[in-house]
Amino acid sequence: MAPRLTAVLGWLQERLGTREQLTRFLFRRLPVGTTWWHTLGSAALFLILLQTLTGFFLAFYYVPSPEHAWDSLTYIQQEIPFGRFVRGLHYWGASLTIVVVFLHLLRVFVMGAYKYPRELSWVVGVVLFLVVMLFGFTGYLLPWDQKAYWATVVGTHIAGTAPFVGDYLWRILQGGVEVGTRTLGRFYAAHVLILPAVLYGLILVHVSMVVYQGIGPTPRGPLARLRRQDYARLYEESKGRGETFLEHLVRDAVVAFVLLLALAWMAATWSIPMEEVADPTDTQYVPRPEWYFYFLFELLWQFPGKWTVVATFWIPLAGVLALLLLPFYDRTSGRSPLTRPVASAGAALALAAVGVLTYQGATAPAPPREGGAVTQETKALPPALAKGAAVYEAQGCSACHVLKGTGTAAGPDLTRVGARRADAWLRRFIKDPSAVQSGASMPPYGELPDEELQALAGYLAALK
Amino acid sequence: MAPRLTAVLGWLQERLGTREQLTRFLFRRLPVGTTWWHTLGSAALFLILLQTLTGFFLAFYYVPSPEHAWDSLTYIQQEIPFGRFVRGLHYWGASLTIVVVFLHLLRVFVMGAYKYPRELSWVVGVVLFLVVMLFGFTGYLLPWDQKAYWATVVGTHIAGTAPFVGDYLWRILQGGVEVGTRTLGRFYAAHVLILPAVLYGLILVHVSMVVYQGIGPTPRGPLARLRRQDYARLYEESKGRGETFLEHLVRDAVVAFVLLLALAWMAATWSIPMEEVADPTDTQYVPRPEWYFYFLFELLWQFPGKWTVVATFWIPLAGVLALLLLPFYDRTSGRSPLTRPVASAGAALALAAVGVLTYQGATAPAPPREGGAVTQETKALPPALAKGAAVYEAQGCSACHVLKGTGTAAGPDLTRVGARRADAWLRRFIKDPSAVQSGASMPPYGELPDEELQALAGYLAALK
Amino acid sequence: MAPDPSVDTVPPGRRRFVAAAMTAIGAAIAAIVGVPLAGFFALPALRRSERRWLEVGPVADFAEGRISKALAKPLVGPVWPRETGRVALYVQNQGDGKFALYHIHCTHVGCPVRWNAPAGRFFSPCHGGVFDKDGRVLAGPPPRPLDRYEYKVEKGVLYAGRIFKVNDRLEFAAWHHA
Amino acid sequence: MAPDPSVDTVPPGRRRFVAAAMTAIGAAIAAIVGVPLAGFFALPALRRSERRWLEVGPVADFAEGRISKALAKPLVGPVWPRETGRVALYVQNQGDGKFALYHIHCTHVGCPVRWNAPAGRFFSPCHGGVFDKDGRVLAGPPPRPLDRYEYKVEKGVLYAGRIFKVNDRLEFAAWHHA
Repeated sequence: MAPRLTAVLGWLQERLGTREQLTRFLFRRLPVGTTWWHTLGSAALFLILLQTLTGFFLAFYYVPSPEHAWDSLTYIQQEIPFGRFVRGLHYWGASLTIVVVFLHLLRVFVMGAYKYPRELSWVVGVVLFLVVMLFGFTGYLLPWDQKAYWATVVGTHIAGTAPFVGDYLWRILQGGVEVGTRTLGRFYAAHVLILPAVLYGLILVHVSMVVYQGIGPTPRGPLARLRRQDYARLYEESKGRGETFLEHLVRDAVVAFVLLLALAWMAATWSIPMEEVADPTDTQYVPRPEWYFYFLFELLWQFPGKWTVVATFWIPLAGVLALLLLPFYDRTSGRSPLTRPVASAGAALALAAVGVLTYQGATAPAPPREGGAVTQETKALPPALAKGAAVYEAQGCSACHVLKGTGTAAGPDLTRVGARRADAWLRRFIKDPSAVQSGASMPPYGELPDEELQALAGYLAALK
Repeated sequence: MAPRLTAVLGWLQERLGTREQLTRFLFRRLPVGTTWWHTLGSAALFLILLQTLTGFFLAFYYVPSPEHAWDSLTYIQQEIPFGRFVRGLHYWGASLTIVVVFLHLLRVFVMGAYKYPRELSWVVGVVLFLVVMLFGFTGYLLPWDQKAYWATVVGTHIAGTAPFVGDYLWRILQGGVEVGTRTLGRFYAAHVLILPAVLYGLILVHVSMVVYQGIGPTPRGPLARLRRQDYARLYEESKGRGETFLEHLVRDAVVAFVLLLALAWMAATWSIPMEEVADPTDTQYVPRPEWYFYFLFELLWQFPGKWTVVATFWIPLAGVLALLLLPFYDRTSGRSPLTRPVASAGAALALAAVGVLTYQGATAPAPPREGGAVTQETKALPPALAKGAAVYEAQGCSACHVLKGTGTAAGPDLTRVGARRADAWLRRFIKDPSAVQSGASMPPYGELPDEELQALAGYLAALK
Repeated sequence: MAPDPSVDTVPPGRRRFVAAAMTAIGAAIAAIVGVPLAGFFALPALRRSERRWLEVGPVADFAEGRISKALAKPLVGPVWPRETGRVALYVQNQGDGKFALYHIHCTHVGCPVRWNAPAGRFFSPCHGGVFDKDGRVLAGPPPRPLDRYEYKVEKGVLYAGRIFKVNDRLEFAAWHHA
Repeated sequence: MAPDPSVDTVPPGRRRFVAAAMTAIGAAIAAIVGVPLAGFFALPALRRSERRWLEVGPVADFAEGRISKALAKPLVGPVWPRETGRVALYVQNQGDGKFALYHIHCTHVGCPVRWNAPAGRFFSPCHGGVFDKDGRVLAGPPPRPLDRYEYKVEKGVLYAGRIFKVNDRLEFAAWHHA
């Protein structure tokens, strides 16, 4: 080392014990078998720092008021140099952060790192995951386009279904009885001030714990199954043969770099969906949440009417509690996922359910068209069928049925209904569904003129 | 202690060594003679936390755009419950924070606590002081009233006088060639995001150093004058006889409470000056900075013309460097202020200069009226004198002279000029000042009609 | 400068005093700061009577027996934001000077409902909610009929007031917000 | 779980490799993120030609030999903020179709200067700066004459362009911003 540097380090060491601090942090030993999977935590931190940085810069030009939010974002994208790129980093970075934080949680679950002595790290980590989701929820409103506005209307309605406090929660979230100026102000302050303060406070606790307790080891060899009394000794032994944190840091840096490259590529080449400025009076808009809330939106199908609160409140609450309390009710000693089949199976099931719901959300049919809209395809049909198609559109059947990928999947898909049902059956069913099939949930269309009913049934019967 | 609490503490101790952490932080011993003066640091931290909290809440309703900033603040004050009070806490809290941070710096200086081993604490502390001043500078613009706008125009002009980089600095601060939408966006983002991130990062470093090194002792007894080799031993001895941090914390809490009471009283009873919405086209406005920048504004009188940069750049730079580098050039071993007369005298001088300039700023005469404005008092004068008074007003004499407390103090105060100068002398002087008094800086008024000149001189000669 | 392991060196009596003093001062600070901030944050959201009567339009614009979408005029206030946003609602003229004014948000999770005149039904595009012309749930997940506005007619002009919920028999059930 | 005092246990070669790798990756990340962010922040402020010609008003509004304050019309752009703010300036009609357009900010620290017609001087209210009708410094601390705008006359209408500084002989000295 250069003598000048040595002198400076000596000066610092005399005053602040920097040598010991560095040893404790940078040169601390990790257990053997610390893998690339162990970089997910630092990758999440890297992405969070990047979101903070790009967010800081976007805040230089963004204005959080309904009159200017959409305009100022357009201004950023069209007039500010690198505006599209910087917003792209923040926009795609949000999704990537959620993915990486979730994978980190999954890694910790799979390796059993939530167990003794890291129960509190896990609890803080789950809260951090929820905070990151709240960043998504609040950030979502800020562009103040149609998607933002209506997704937030749905989001606050969902919060409003909570038992007892729902109404208050709904109004406090909105800052009043509707999504408006005060909602945007609140969501912005939460997104850029409150949530970051909470996030970084918890990250400080979370990371301090990791530094103090050491990283959770890969559940292999003697560390695959552990009792408390053996733990400290075995972990120290493992550390004796492991590498230092400084060496692991290279892995962290490589992962951060690759993530940044991927993100820069997305920001540079993918365009950001931006819809028209929010219009609270538009009754033709079909709200859809961001992909990471699909599972909740799709879950609503399963719990209609009075049961809605199960999907909007009880299941999410149970999920959060199940995650938070995992280290306290999973008392098995196994760290490897195969040695604790119940927890693993439960998690796999929950994961599969969320995955299926997310997939359903992602592949949902195109939303129904405005009532009465007649497509090119319909116009090309023979007159008799065209009339039936026009009745189908005019009567808003697509509000509950999917036809060739368009509509809402509340009732059966009608794309090939003619192969299943005959003309006469359809006519009787449409007129009075529950008389034909007890328990049918479709409302009766008895008032439909006979002529239209015949055309409609004929059209449907021809769909094969 | 309740057995349940003991169990929880035991659980935590086993995992996170909380007992040792607490010892290191809460039960650490302080040197003897730790005084109420030692609470100023924690008082500053308390006020900063309070500013953060009230700032978070104001951000729920404030909109940082020239169209809405003033409106949204009016809305906060008039329509939001506790709006006046919350804004009052933030507004008066800003001044109080600057006062307390400065007193803390002064305490550290007087007790010689910037010396070995705390040189870096001092450097970080000085940077923190500058950051707090920047909070003042950026926060000042946010109400977007006349005072805010014009003080910022002056502030960015002053930054623009910096050698070499001035022009770039000026434009980057403003976000363009004038104070406008982008300036407000920048200042807001700096005030609520960038500066807080820097502030809390530095506070973390500053406080960690204090916890690690222990608080700077009162320079009494063996600790009044120290050499490095004795320091550690003497400090440990002093700590052996001192109280714990936990006990000192009661003092901190009392001071915080008293400060809060004072602040709440100010917020509840003092009204916040709020002027009309900013008008960049108003040429009658007289800008004045906030009181903590008076010294800079008044200093400008001393350095006219090409020397302006001395007041706007070189003196502030020298002051900052003198503060920052103090522990490195003050190599005396004395900690008591009397044992290092040079440093103490220098500081006293600087303090006196800032004090005098601030006092001058606070007691400056009322700004000149709009040209031609004639007061009630003037109208009551005998016709001959009234004519002279009208000439005085019309010719804008108050732009450079003070008369009965109104005007600008560039030239002599004319309130009693008639006692010093005769009518004839005044006439000759006004016509061509430098012919009468060599080096007079007043521009000649040779083009003034004789009749008006006589009236003016007569009016002035009558002022006794 | 190593940490001094002096936990428990504070006598218990002094420790109790410190704990009591800190608790008292902490509680006082929390109250002085917390109460105004809580009010500042929550009260504007919980205010009961913020929205007064909205002007929907002349009664003559709404044909008897029909349902049509209307945009109520924004309210103008003395300070920023000065204007409330425009409000859309469905107006049903039931004859005899009686009206039903429907909120456009589906009672399920708030998606905007569409009035389909040929079908005589309201459809929600999100989860297949269907309401009849009186706002009753015909199909899908909505837990209750469409919410309604109070209304009044003055000098031939229709005004909309507060929003309320109705039960399955279309009777008043609760205000939309407490 | 006590900290492991294993500084220096990493072999020097490996240490050099780690340092080199971290430096390289760190620099790459800083560049990929830093360059766009720096441009995003600074370029809009440093843009040269943002302000095009401002319409000041018909030439006929400015009497020969007199100085009067004028408000230039805001420029309208395609995106937010759509309108620039109004700009105030002093217009001196020097006769023969010649004009001087003065910036209203004092060249000392930017206070707005007032034109005093009876005295035929501009006064700055802050530190006693006085300028004559051609913008020359007569007294006080201003370091240079009043800044001016480029101008042009088209179809009888006066337009203001970029701002420039003049020296004591009232010759062009520099653009107000580089």
